[in-house]
Amino acid sequence: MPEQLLSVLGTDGAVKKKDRPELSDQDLLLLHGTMVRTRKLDERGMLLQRQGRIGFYLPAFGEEAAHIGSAFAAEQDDVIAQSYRQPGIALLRGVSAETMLDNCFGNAEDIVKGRQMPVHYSFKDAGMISISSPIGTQIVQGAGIAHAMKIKRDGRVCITFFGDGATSSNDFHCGLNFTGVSDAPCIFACINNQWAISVPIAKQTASRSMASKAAAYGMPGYLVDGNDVLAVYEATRQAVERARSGFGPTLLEFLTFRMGPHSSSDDPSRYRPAELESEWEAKDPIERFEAFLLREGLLDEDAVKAIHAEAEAEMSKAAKASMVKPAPSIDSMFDDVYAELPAHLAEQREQLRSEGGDHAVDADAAFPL
Amino acid sequence: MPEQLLSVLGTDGAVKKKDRPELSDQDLLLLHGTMVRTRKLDERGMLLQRQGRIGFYLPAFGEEAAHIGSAFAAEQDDVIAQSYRQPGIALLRGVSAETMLDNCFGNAEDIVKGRQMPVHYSFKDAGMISISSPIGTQIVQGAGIAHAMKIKRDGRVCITFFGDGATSSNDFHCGLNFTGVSDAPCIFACINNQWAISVPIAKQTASRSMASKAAAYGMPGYLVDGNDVLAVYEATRQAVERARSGFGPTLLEFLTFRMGPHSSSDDPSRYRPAELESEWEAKDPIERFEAFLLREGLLDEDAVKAIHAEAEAEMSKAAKASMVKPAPSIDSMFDDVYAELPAHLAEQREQLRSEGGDHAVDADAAFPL
Amino acid sequence: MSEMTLLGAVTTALREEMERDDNVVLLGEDIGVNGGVFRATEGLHAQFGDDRVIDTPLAESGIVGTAVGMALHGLKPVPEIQFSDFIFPAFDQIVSELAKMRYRSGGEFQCPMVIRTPYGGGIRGGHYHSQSPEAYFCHTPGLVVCTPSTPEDTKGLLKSCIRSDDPVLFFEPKRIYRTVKGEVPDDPDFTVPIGKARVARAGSDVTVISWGAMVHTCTDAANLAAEEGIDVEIIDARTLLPLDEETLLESVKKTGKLVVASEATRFCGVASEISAIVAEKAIEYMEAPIVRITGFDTPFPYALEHVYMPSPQRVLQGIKKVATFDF
Amino acid sequence: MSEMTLLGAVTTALREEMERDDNVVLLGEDIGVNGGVFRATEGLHAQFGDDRVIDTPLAESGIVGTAVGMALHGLKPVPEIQFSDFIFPAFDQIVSELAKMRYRSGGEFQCPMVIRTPYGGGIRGGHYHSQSPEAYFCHTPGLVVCTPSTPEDTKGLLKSCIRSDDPVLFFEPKRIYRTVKGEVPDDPDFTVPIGKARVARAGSDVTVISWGAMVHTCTDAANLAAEEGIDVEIIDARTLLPLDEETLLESVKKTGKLVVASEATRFCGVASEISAIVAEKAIEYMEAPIVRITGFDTPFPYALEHVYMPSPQRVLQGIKKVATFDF
Ligand SMILES: Cc1ncc(C[n+]2csc(CCOP(=O)(O)OP(=O)(O)O)c2C)c(N)n1
Ligand SMILES: Cc1ncc(C[n+]2csc(CCOP(=O)(O)OP(=O)(O)O)c2C)c(N)n1
Ligand SMILES: [Mg+2]
Ligand SMILES: [Mg+2]
Repeated sequence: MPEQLLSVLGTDGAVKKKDRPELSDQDLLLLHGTMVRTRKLDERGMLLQRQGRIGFYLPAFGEEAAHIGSAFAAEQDDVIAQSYRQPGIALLRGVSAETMLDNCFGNAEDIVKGRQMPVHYSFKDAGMISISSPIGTQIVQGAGIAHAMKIKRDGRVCITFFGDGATSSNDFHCGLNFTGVSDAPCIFACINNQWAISVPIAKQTASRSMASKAAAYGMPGYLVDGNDVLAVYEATRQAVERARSGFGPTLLEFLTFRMGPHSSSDDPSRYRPAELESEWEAKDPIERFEAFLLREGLLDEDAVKAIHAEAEAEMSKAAKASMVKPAPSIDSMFDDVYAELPAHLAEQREQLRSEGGDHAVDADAAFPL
Repeated sequence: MPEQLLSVLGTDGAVKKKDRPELSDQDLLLLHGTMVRTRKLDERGMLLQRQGRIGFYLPAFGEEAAHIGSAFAAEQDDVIAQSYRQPGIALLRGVSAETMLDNCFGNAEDIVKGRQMPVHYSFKDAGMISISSPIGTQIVQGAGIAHAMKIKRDGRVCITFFGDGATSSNDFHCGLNFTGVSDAPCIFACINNQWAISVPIAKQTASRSMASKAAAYGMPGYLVDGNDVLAVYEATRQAVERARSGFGPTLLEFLTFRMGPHSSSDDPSRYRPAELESEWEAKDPIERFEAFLLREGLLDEDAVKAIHAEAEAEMSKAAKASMVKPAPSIDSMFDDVYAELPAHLAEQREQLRSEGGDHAVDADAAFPL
Repeated sequence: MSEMTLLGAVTTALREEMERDDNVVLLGEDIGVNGGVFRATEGLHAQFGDDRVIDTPLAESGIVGTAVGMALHGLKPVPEIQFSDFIFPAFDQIVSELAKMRYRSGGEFQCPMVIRTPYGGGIRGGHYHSQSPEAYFCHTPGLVVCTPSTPEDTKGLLKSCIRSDDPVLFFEPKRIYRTVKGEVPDDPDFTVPIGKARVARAGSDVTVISWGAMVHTCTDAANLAAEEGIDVEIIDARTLLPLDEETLLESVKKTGKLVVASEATRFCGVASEISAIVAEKAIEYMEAPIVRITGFDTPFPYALEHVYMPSPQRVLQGIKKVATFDF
Repeated sequence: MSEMTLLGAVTTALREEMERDDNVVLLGEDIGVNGGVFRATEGLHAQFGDDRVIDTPLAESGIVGTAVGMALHGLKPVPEIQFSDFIFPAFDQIVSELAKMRYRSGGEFQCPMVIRTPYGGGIRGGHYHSQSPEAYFCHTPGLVVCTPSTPEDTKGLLKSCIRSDDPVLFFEPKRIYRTVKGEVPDDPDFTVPIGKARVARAGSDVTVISWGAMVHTCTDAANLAAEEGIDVEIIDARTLLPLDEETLLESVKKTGKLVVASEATRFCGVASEISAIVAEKAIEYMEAPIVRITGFDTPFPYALEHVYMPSPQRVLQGIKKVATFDF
């Protein structure tokens, strides 16, 4: 029944005993800590952009439970194919904030060598494939990764994350349809934050829910409260278990709300009412989870404050470290187009070298993603 | 309930009174006559191809009820956006067999001026848009036509026809999703003949039916017995009525069977069992409808024979007429690329003229579509 | 005449043509209430309503496919693709359907429409917000491809395109959306003809042909060249397909020297076509190699954008190379 | 050595590489039990089973997107696009994802794969079963584009491509799938290097460069030219991206005359790129215009295919034009 919103955490943080997922105290605190760190990373990213230190940033305010809770249900060697709006997964999987900010600065230590815009990460060691801007492309790639897992029988699963807007993409249709047929171990995780930039879900699809689209592909679909980290975790855990046991794919919809702008270039006041924003601010997934942790006695108010302060300090330190690193070398521009540098690129590199690097054009920084 | 197969005609031709669509005797005979003519046109097309007179043909054996019954529910000024496998719609709408065969011969009287392969018709006067080969493209175009109808408030509807394979296409997803949102008067008619060349529906999608995909787009979907011309007609009539009254789109699935090869290039014995073919031959939609007409006393055996013979003669005559027409002029190759001939094409035409038309290459005829 | 930005010229042209012809409808992502992410459609939703300014689901193939259907049924759609980098999901509808519709139907159907899309680098957009994909469309018979560089041409060309019976890809140089301003005729029937280049600067020593934002880079280069005594003629192609060969050939026959400047990657780009045309039709006039100054044959980089993109200095280098060449 | 058709060489290369490397998997429409509509995968499903020869749903973007994912997870996919005319729904996955994966991930990921697809005219296929879309892919940095013309090169190149770490578009000239036969080395490690052209015929008067089925048309033209006393050198490009400029430039520096012959539409085609390279790097050697003999800039017609396609006579005309040209 896709139409039933699966929920575990009460808005007051109360949880029915039978609903409580089997998570250790340590797990619960790790989840919470990662959510807080993610929030702080995003705040720092937005600040760096406002200060003109980085050209662009894209935060996930309000969506921390949806993506972190979900990714937590996978093993470290399961593969994540995500969009640009799940920064918490990298933090969860052990990537440092400094490494992430190196990407935002596009500096010489950026793993992707300054080639992509901010927040377009690639973390192979953490099992996370390269992020690109075109909406939806990772969905069918996730299907392919899972299909390869099935062929290789390596016991892994793939989770692919995408937005509500992405359900309209060609690659959503292909990814789910192919996987319905192949029965590959793929979990399709739709973070329905109700907006695709300015376009609300009612203009995105007439379907009653995103989860209900699963039937079109012969797979189960579940609508989950995306601001409830425990429900998100538990729904994903079950889907992962099914996939790993050979029972095929699942579509999960995490209903949440994008509490911030689409990106540093966006101004949501142009297209959505302030009241809606306040309504959802009251449902902040971090506060809701904290209410649970306080109620369960896992944390007290001081501990919560300390966790926030520590995360804040972590991000400030990371930003300071990233900020001072040099830009990538000009020569590096020609690497990685091919496995080996072909003659025409060697020639173009030579040409650029001969200019002595003094032919720069001015680029203006602000633009809408 | 998409999973229930809607049916009116018994296999013995019997019809429950309450199920009988409101169709005059004349309508019933027109439907039958068109189905027979379509069968004969296809037989002629295949024969012409086997004789080497045309390069290619693609028949609709077994699918006559599905497309003719459906198109019959539309008004003449409603628009049809179809695939290559609904020849009966043109016959139904008054296009002559000769005009159709002119296309198959690619001769000077071919409406599309010999530019496309056989069976890629364009019949603007009959309200039928140009057919192309890429699978699925007409589905989203049909959505656009219907959207234009809604904006223009011209009271028309659009029916777009496509195969089971086409449900996997990007344009199926876009066409249905956009129309779910726009509520435009579009009927999506899937002719599920159970095969996309050699690929059976089980490898095409894991969905329980094509009709059940409708829910993903917030529209009703119905699974209809595609070999039952009366059920097909009635389901479409209701969908047309809903669309015309402003209640939006419908997905219809007509379950049928491709009794012949995919095309003149195809050999189904490579991929499907002969028993399956005989099983479905027994369900021939024309014979089933004839059983009804005989039972109702609208026709007797002699009349049926006469109708078949007449259709046969019509096609033979049309073929003879088309066969002798000249090829399109060489100059015509440069027309219609743009509204007006641009300089570079004028120059290329000049160049070709200067060759005196003697630079022809040999093309070999047989190839798989 | 009114002074406006290139972006303002887009909005003005759209508004005027929508006022003139009820069949003109806009569709795309975020073009309604939000006015487009660049604000090209600002105010148009308020003026023309839901039926004529349509926010679509997120699918470019759906946008173009729907527009093809609309055009078949008598509307004149002007779809927006938010960034030209995102046009590729619509490639099949453009190449297989839109471009071939009139031809394949023997002239029964046509699909007049203008696909507007911001293109080009210089806004720190990295791989997917910077590309110049015009060549893909120029290799597709049946399409018209336009690339204005001034507010006046933007307004005049966009209006011509909307009035045309052919399908047009209208590439808007987003880098100069707001930085280039100019006087634009107010006459609602002011148009600029499709298929005609513009001599942006007359000169006698070297011909430089370019389009879009690069025209301004070339102007800077020409100014630098003038300081060194080289008199550069700049041709702004404006329409890439069909290309105005006449103006091009006339100029190179005069100067005998040609630099083609383009932001796009070089291999199989429009710059190569222009070079090939001259090498086929006017080689006997050429007194130097035909030099292409283009983007490098790599994906568009983020941090190194400023060295990736052809600068005035790089164009100048090309100008000097041909100006001083000795066979 | 064994004699085989070009199609047989495809099948043989696939079989050998699948035997050699368990990670090689095939996917596409009708490639399983049916053996592909051209029978290129005949027998492979029976030999390698469902896991390695996969019949997919009807969606080219799904085929390529799935293959990208498979490659990311360590397989070596060889997707088939049934006709190259149907590759456009997959254009976004190819251009935005496949081509840029290594670059955009800073070298963390790569997507080695070979997209095989029959291309070209001459089989009475009309608009949608005849096109030569190689230029679209040649304009896309990160891709390798190959176009063999003989059974030997087909086997050797396809094997090199499957062993390569780069993504390859492998265009198979379907017109000569069965009509061209030749001796092919049996050695399972026989390969032909990517990026190297082949001098298909040595000559001293005029250079003709071509690829795919057109190489045979050019050979016919060269024979006709020989009768008129013109000694033609034919270069079979074999790989279009990266192009073997060295072999090309060496030849034109010798002959001073160049004809580029291609089935594809002219504007912004690969023929134009080749012309532009020569006009940039060897114009001082050229003794005649660089002539392109190509398909016309119209959609591919059905009934007039025989006059649309470049014939030996038309190539000959080009050869004679440059051979007799006087500045
Ligand atoms: C193919 C494509 N079209 C358009 C865009 C521009 N764009 C960037 S994000 C976005 C909205 C995405 O919405 P959704 O999928 O809901 O994800 P969210 O941003 O809400 O996380 C759009 C239209 C794009 N990146 N890719
Ligand atoms: C985009 C595209 N890919 C592949 C093909 C080759 N092809 C032609 S018909 C066909 C099968 C179509 O199946 P279906 O949609 O069920 O229609 P049917 O032929 O059964 O009527 C295929 C794969 C094509 N025409 N277009
Ligand atoms: Mg969203
Ligand atoms: Mg079918």
